[in-house]
Amino acid sequence: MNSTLIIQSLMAGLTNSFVYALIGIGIAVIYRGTRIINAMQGDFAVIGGMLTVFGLVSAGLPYVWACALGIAAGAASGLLIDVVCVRPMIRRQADDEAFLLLTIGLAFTISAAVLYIGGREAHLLPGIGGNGTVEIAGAFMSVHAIFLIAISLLVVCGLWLFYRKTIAGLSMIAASVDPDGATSIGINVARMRGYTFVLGGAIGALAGILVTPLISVSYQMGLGLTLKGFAAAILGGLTNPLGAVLGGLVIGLSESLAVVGLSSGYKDVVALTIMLLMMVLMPNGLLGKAGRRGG
Amino acid sequence: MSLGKRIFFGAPALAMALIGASAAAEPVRIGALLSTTGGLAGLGIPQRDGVLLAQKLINANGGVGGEPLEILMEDDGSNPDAAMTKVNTLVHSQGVKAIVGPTGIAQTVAIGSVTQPLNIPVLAFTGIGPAVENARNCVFHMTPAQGLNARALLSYAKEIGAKRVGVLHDSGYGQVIWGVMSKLGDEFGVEFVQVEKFELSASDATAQAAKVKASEPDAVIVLSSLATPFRNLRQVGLTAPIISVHGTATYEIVKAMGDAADNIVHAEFLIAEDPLPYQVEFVAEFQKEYGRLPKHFEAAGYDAVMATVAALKRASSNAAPDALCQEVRTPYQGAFAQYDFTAKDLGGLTLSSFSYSLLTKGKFSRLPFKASQ
Amino acid sequence: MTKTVLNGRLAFAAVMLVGLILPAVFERHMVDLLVYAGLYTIAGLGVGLLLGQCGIVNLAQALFYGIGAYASAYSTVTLGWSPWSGILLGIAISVAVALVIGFPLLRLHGFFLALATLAAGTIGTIFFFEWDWLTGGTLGIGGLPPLSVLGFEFNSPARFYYLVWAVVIILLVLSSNLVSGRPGLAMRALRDSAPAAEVMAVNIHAIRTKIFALSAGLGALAGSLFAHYSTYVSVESFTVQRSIVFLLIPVIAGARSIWGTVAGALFVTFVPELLSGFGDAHQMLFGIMLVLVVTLMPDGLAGIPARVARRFAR
Amino acid sequence: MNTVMTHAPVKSQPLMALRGVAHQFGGLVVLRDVSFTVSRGRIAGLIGPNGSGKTTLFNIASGFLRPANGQIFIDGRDITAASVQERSRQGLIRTFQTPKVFQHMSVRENIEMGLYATTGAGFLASMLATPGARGERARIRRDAQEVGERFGLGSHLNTRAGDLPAGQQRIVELARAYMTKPRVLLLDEPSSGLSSDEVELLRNWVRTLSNEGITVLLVSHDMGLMSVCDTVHALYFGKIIASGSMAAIQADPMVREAYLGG
Repeated sequence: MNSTLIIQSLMAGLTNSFVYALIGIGIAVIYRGTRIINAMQGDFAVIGGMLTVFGLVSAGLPYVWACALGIAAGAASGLLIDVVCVRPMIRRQADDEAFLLLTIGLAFTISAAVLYIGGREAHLLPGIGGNGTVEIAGAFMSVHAIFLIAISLLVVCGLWLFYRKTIAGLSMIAASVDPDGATSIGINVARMRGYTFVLGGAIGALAGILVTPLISVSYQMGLGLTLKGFAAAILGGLTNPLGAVLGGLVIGLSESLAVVGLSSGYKDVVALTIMLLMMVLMPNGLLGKAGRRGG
Repeated sequence: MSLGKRIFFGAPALAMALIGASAAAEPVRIGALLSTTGGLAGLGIPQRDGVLLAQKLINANGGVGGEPLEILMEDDGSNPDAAMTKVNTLVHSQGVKAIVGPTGIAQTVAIGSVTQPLNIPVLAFTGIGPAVENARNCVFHMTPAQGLNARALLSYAKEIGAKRVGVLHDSGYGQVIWGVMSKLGDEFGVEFVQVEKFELSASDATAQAAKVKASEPDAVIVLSSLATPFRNLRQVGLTAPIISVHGTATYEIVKAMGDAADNIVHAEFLIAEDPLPYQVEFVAEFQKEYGRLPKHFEAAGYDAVMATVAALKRASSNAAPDALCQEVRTPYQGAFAQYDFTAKDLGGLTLSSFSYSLLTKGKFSRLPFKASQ
Repeated sequence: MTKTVLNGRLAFAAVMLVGLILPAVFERHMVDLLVYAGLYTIAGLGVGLLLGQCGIVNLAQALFYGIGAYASAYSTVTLGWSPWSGILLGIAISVAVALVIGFPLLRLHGFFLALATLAAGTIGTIFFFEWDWLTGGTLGIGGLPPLSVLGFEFNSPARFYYLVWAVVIILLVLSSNLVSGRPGLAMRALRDSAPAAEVMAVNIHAIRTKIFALSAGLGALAGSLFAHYSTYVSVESFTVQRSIVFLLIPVIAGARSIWGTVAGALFVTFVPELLSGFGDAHQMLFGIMLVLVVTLMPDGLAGIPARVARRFAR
Repeated sequence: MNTVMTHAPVKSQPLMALRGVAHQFGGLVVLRDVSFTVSRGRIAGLIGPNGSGKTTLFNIASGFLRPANGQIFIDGRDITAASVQERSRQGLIRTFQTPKVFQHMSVRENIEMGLYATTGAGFLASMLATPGARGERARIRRDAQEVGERFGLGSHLNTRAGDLPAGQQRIVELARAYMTKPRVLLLDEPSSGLSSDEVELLRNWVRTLSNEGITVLLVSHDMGLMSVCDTVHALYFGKIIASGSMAAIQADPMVREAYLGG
């Protein structure tokens, strides 16, 4: 074991951290806006990645437009799910469990639909800034990974501003924290929930587009992404996008150190055990914010 | 009522027309149990293509002694439980004479407990596995045993003078091969300087790849059926040669490797760009039927049906299963390689069965090297 | 009142009679599927007790199913014990594991508990994979002996059918007793209102932990029976996907219904088989059916009679 | 064990006592040094404007909240650290502001739950339906039937409790609490959402229960209902500012000030 190896592992871990964080951010956004845990957030990523591949390769669109198509597809799926499934269930006041079962069922369905329509192959996208790598202290990091980290941070900043400074952002929070109160001051709660799903879907799709050049996109990768993203979000206190980044870093870095120090087969055991310990011992997340138990 | 999925090409009518049969010919039934969905579908689907091609050609040329060949196609979803259920259906309800498949090792081990007591021949797309299989003399193996795969890879490492070798393997297929390879280092003068495993479901193995790279190996052997490790090895800047087992020598996986695919060496069997004389006919027929080049999994599927039919033709049409099993047990020249089903490993492949290919821009080209015992 | 009771008994007797003759009239493949439906009823019953009576979503049942199967496989094939002791060992280990992980995790609720069980199940699958000295890893363990009672071997689907469904009926009766008895009352009470149940002196954490252990024991029993039926076990059978299938059984059936579990188990074994005729589309169709059930039928299949009755009453 | 009460003559010994109870949320002090006692079989009331600390005090008394300071006694025993279930076994039972009936259970089953603490059939006995478990269950059903009929729920015993109107749900909750044979009954805003007829019925029930020897602590805004109390304590900003009969309290200038000013 040498220092180059540790640096290399940390950089691999750093990249993974932001992948988990991006999924976690989407989960946090949807939980914050609807009090629903979305077990198909990883499948928004699959939709976004697949549609971008379709736009770029099959439809021959320029890269930017293909990405726009992917993000639009994620947003549209979010809206569709809200209108078709969530709305009727809210109307009959379904339990927490029912929403979880719904999103698990949707994850299963979307994965199967992508398999049916798009096939079982894994697809790659060219990286942003090309497929090159940069060398840092003898270790390598792809240029795209640096873009991924930068864009993730931009998303977090954007969300921070959105939720604090814009009417829409504030209304979306109000609608979930106190639906009756929000209604009484003229906020359309159902519409805000729709916006939340659109936002969550778009962030999920963006995550998918950003990870595809690194790990490729295929129909069955959704659930795995969701679980790691959820771990990141939980560590961050579940409603806080910045917290999800912090959570992602803890999960991603401890995983990569587990590979160096332990057998790599137990990588996920380490990540998930951290998540379980956090849930039991620090139920409000690393940042200690409230609003963890709600539902 | 059978709920199973049946694929039955409209060939019997054609076959009857060709041979001018007067009596309604009772089809000869064999089962094909493949993993066409689930984790092994990347292997099962090409095997199915080969199986269907063989069936079509056989029925176009008079079937099995005048009777059409019917293949009952079942998918085990890459799941050994499902394989057990399906094999029971094929054997007990459908009365198939032989089984082509399964795709996976676990499935092969599982169904052997059903077919062996009945002496029903099974032509599996796996190498001989755990000890229990040694006694199963009607389960034949269309692909090399793990020890042979390991030797083929190490032969090439030795050839290029690699002394320090890194290994990156997945937790499924790769782990099984590594189990055998780990004991062969001394025999080939190779030291395994770093061995790393990643989960079958992993979408990223960069950390493991980094660990392998950090050991500064002369060459890296990859044991996997996934594209992920190749991409990751290149991402961490590995420049040493990569030697890979035949599982990743398919156009589909190579495509998923992206830029990383260049300069990977595979120890494999069918280089369709430059086929060996005994492979030319199969490659031509396949290309005519499907409009693309086959790899060895398609060839194995084709060979399994052809070898079964050859045995059926030698046995009488109502031969008992053990007689048919006896007829399969013979040397057979396939498109995959020269088989010898009388061999102790029930497949008879040897180091000289292997060809070595180099990948350049998604195309395989033949390397001059040939391994010998 | 008495007439409906009589009708109910007659219907029950008729179903039993049909059940008795099924293996004689069905082909082997169907009997095989019915055996799996029986095994899934047992495992799904555990998940259903948690979901329907306590409101707990358990996504770790495949872990316990696996513990049962591997305990049976290892103790009979490697250690040479009798199959029945393997089954007991599997149940004992499962219950112990359930108590150890359930004690801390069952303080969580709702989504969080569900995802915690998902994580626990995923960790379990990794251990099944990594501990290949015990589980045989990818290759699995083969050659399990069939179960036998007084020299009578349950070595064909038809024979095993009677065994597994006898076990199912016993377990369903026991579970119905439990649910209509004092503990069942407490479970349903805490599901409806935990604070009010606490006021009635219900120890919420203790009762949730007990039912989790019971569910794990049922999972292990199903796993052991599966191992002896299939005579072969490998890690593929104990993945998170299998846990999701187990969870779907009570969801489809209507989680509160004990006897409905049978309908749920028949659904998850037969419907994919029927849909498999659609080729690659079948998984998608199955998924859409699930989403429709969750979205439109909160009480699952068990809710259909009530719905029909309501429609006619109008 | 506790010697604080021993000086009091047995006959008028308070069944429930709060001593110096104080609480704060973060920096916000919601209760300061609240003490009062309730004698056996008596009805005590708590009134106060919103934010006066009634609900906090009620939650502390019923065990849903631990006080920062002070102690709570039942029959001379310190129960400050006891959990809700332990308090329940001690005979301290509460109801909720929005009635918490077990919605998916029948009215009869709701009432049956009242005997949970004093019955014993466990998992195994219930699964096997042992004679003991069955006998116990039959007794529970009989008792529940009796209590249900007594509370006028006889025709609703097989109805799902969640399907009843709010007023009836209150009665179910009360019947369930009565079934436990409580020593102290804590009623949280029991009249909210009730019609005036129903409030009158409730008032009679509270009186009847008290006559049977049950000690009652009542929190309500409803002055009509509060007139049933033997003693009323007025809370204002976390302090008791007056105690006495309802009439006396209503005449108290400080209370009038608090209500009009608050």
